[in-house]
Amino acid sequence: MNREYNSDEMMTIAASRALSNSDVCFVGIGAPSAACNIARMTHAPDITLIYESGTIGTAPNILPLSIGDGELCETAITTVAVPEMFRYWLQGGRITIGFLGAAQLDKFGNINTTVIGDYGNPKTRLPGGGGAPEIASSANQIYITMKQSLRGMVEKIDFFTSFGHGQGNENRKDINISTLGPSLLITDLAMWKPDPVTKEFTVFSIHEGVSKDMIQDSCGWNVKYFKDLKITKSPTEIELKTLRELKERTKKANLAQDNR
Amino acid sequence: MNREYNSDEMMTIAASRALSNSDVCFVGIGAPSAACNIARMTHAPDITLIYESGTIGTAPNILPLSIGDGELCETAITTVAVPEMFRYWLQGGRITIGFLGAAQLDKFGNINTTVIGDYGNPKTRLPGGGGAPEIASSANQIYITMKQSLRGMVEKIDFFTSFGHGQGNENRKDINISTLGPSLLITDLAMWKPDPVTKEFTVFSIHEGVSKDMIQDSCGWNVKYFKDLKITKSPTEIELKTLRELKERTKKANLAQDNR
Amino acid sequence: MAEFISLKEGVSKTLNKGDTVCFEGFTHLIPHASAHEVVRQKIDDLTIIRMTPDVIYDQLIGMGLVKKMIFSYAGNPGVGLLRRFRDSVEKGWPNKIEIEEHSHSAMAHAYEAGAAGLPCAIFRGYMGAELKKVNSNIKKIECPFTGEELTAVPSLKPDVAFIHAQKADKKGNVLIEGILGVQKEAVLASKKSLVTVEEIVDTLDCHPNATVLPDWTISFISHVPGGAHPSYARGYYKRDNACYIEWDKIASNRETFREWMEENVLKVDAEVFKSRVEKLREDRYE
Amino acid sequence: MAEFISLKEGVSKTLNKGDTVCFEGFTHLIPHASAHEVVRQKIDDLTIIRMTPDVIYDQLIGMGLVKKMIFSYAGNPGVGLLRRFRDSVEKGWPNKIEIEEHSHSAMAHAYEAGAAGLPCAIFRGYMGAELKKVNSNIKKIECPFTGEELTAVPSLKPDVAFIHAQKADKKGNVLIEGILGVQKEAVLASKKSLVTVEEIVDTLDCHPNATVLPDWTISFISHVPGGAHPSYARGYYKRDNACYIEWDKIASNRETFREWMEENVLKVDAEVFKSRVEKLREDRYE
Repeated sequence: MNREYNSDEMMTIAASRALSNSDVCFVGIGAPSAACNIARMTHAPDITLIYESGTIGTAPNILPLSIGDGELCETAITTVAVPEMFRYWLQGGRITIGFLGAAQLDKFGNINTTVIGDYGNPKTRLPGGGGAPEIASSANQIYITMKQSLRGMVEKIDFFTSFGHGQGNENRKDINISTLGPSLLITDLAMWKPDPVTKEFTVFSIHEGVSKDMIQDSCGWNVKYFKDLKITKSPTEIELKTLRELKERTKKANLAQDNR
Repeated sequence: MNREYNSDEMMTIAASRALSNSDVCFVGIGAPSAACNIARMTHAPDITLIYESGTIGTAPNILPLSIGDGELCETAITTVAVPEMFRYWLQGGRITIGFLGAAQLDKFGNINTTVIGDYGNPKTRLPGGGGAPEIASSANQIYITMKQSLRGMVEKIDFFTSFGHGQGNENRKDINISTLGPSLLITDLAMWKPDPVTKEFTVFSIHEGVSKDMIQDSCGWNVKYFKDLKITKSPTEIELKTLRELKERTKKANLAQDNR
Repeated sequence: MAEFISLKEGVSKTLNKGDTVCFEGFTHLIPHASAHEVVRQKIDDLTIIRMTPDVIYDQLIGMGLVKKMIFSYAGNPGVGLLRRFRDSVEKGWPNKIEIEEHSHSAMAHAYEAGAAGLPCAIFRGYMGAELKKVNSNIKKIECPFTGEELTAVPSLKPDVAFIHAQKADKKGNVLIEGILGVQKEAVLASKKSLVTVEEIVDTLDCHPNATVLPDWTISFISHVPGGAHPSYARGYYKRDNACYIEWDKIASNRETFREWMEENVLKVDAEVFKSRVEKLREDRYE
Repeated sequence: MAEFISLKEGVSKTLNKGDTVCFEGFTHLIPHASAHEVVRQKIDDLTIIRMTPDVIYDQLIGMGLVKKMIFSYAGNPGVGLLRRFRDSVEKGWPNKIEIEEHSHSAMAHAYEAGAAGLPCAIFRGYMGAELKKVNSNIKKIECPFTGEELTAVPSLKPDVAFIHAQKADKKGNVLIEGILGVQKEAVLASKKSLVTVEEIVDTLDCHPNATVLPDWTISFISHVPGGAHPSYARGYYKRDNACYIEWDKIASNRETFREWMEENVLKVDAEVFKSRVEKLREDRYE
C-alpha cells in the first residue's frame, strides 16, 4: 500500500482518533461521517453513531451520501422518528459529542452555515443550520472538522448559525448554556483546542510535515499555539488502509448504481 | 334463545346502537367496552375503537378485563406508546366519541371518579380520573353509560373529576372548551340527552317496560322528560345473541386461565 | 453501558431509601419481580410514581415503604379499588401517604418532557377539572402566539426506573413489543434504570422501528423469566386475571395482606416468578 | 376515510392555489411524483414547508409556484446547495420567495405540536443562535416551575400534506417503515393529506408497533410505484444518488432547468416513475 497520504486523509484520521468506545456521537455528513466511521472500524468498535435521520447505533459499511441513506437504517440498532431524535436523544442530553462541519468558523468556535453577506440580501445563500443550533447547545461537547481556508476560518462570521464560545471567556455560561461547547477543532493542518481562559481555538498539535506558516496562511485570525506543542502522528498503515478501503467500497457502491 | 333480557343487557345494547361506522371511539373499560364491541359486532363493523393503552382500531373477540389486555394489541391496526396516544390521538382532536362510565354523575354530565367525601380526608378514595379529564374536553362528544342509583346519580358530585356542562347553559364555552361535551347518557332504564338550552340531562327514551317512577326512584335529581318521549326498542334477537355470546366467550377465556 | 446483574444485587445498587422511583408498565409488562425485591430489601421513604399504580403499589404502600405517590389512576384494573392504598389515604395505615394526583394526559406529557430533557410539559388539560385546585404542580401558561391558556406540569425525572421487557441482546440492548406504555420514556427520564427481561438472546433481530432501548441508556439488566406475573409479557405468557381478582380479597384485610406478603414475597426470591407463569405460557393456548 | 384515487385527480382535489403545503420525507420516501403533479397542474402562490427542502422544492421554486418557504435545511443532501432556491433568494428569479427559517429541532417540535393539537411547541433551542433575530416566530417562554427561559415556536398545521409510503392495505391503512422522518406528524398535523404508495396489499400484516396511519387519518391514496424516485423506498428500490449529483448541474442554469422540467415533468405523467426505478429495484443487489 502507498503510505503517502494527503492532508484530507490526515484530517479524517486525526479526527477519528479523538473518539472513543464510550462516545455517543451525533454525526454530521461529510468529513465528520468519515471520521466517526473510521474510529468505529479501527480503535472504537463500540462507539455509538447517531444520524439526525433517526438512526441510532448505526454501522454503515459504506459512507452514506446523505444523512438518511438506506445503509444507515439497515445497520442501526433502531430507527426512530425525527421528532423523537431531536427531543429524546439530542435535547434529552444523551449525546457526548456533536460532530459538525462549518462553512465559516471563527476562533471561538462559532459556526455559520446560513448565509454569506447580509441575511436579508445574501451574497451566497447557504443551506442553513439544520440540526446544528441545538447540537451546539445540547451535545456535551462539540468537535468541528474542516479544511483550512481564508474564506472558511474568519475573524468574524457573517451569521451566528450555531453558538460556540460566543465572544469567548465565560460567554456560554453567561447565556445559561451548561454544556462544554466546541472542545476540539481538527483541520487538514493541525489540531486545536480552546484556550482554558479565553476559549480561543489554539493549536496544540501540528500534523506531521506542516509548518506554522502554512497554518497561518490559511487562517483568517491570528493563530496562537499551546506551549507544549505536539506533532500529530502520521496515519498508521491500518488507519490509511481502513479509510481507503471505506472510500473504495463507497465509490464502488455508487458506481454500481450509476452504471445501469 | 331466551328472549327475556335484563336491564344491564338493555343498557349495553341501547348504548351500542348510538355508535356508527364512522365513529372513532375512545373506549373506557366496563360497560362502555361492551357497548362499543357490540356495535362493532352488529351494525357498525367499521367503527374504530381506541383504548388508552395505545391500541388503535382494535377488534377483540372477547371483552378485555383491563384496558391493556393482550387481545387488544393482537387485533389492533397498530399500537402506539401511551404518550403518543394522549398527545396525537386524543389531544390531536381525532376522537369523535369518548365513552365514559362514572361513579358519581350530576345532571349536567359532570363526573366524579376521584373521591367520596372531602378530597383531603376522604370517606371513600376512588381510583381517580385516569384519562377522563382530557377525554371530557378533547373528544368531540361524550357518551356516558351507568346503572342508575341514588348514590351514583346525584344533585351535587363531591369532586369534579371531569367537566361536563358545568353549571349548565353555555358554561363549556365560557371556559373556552370548544367540543360538545356530554351528549348522551345511557342508563339501565332510559336514554338521556342534554336540554338544548340548560344542558340538563333529560330523558328522551324510556326502555321498554320501565316506568317514570322507576327512573325517578333511582335518580338523585328531579328527572325531566322531552315532549316527544320515545320507547327504547327492546333488544333484537341478533343483538342479544351477540352480547351473550361475547360474554360467554369472555367467561370461557378467563376460566381457561383459572382452571390451571 | 448496561451491566448484567442478579435482581437482588441490581436493586440494592440502584435504589436508595428516600428515592423517587417508578415501576412502569401499562397493564402489560409490569415489573412485579423488581417491586417484590424492593419489599424484601425494605427500602423505604420512597416517592413512587406511576400512571396506573396497581397491585405492586398497593403492596409497597401496605408494607409501609412509601412516603408519597404521584399517579393518575389508582385502581386494580378491571376489578376495582386498591384496598391498601385506600387504607393509607382513608385511615392512615400503616402510614398516611402524601399524594400528588394528575390525569393520564398530564403524566404522559410529564414523562415525555422528562425524556426530552425539558423542565416542564405544556398541554391542553384539566379544563374545568378540579384536580388543579388540589395540586399546586398544575399551572397555567399562555401560548405566546395565540394567547390560548394552556396547562403546564413539571416533567417527571425519577431517580430510578424499573421496567420489565421481553428481550435483551448480549450487549444489553432491550426490546419492548406490544403495549408499550410509558416505559421507554420512564427509562429515558430517569437517572438510573433496571430492566428485568424474559430472555437474553444473541441478537434482537427485530423490526427496524421496533422500540429498542440501546444498552447505554440502561444501568442494569436482570434475567427474570416470569418477572411480570400476574401481568403479562406478549409472546411469553398471558395475563393472570384470576390473580388480580384474588388480590381484591387478599388486600381487603390487613392481616391477610401481611400473611400473603410474608408467604409470597418475603419468604421467596425472584426465582419463583418462573414457575408462576409456567401454566400461562402462550403456547398452551395457541 | 381514505379514498383511492389517481394522482392527477387526487392532487387537484387536495391542493388549492395559495395553500400551505408540505411534501415531507427525510431523504427516504420523498414524494417526488406528487410534487411533479403539482407542477403540471401549475398550482401556485404556495407556502411550502419542509425540514429538508431539496430537489422537489428547488423545482417548485424554479417554476414560480412558491410564495413562501418554511424550512430548516435547504440543501441537496450530500451534494451541495440548491441552485433554484439560491437564484430566488439571491436574484429574485423567477420571483423572490419569502423565507421563514428554523432549526431542525424547532421544526420537529412544531410538527409534533401540530399533530398533538397544540398551538405552539416549547423546547430548549436557539441558544445564542442568530435565527431568533430574523424570525419573529421564535419567542421566549418561561417554565412556570423552574423559571428557565425556553423557546416557543408556533405549531405547524399545513392545509395539505403529501407523503410517499411503502404500502396501503385495501381499506386504506398506510404502513411506513425504515427512516420515518416527520411524515406521520405531517399527516396528523394537516387538514388534508395525500399518500402515494408503492403497493396496495390485502393486509399490512406488520409488526404491532409499526408506524401505521389508519385509513381515517388520510384523505387520498394513490398507487404510484416508484413515486419517490430519485429518493428511495426501503424494501423496493435504492436511492438514485447519481440523479442528485446530476441535479446540481441541471439546476445551475435557468435554461437547462426549464428544459429538464419540460422534458421530465411537464411532458410526462406519474406513470413514468415506475420505469425510473426499474434498475434500482433492491433485488438487483441482494
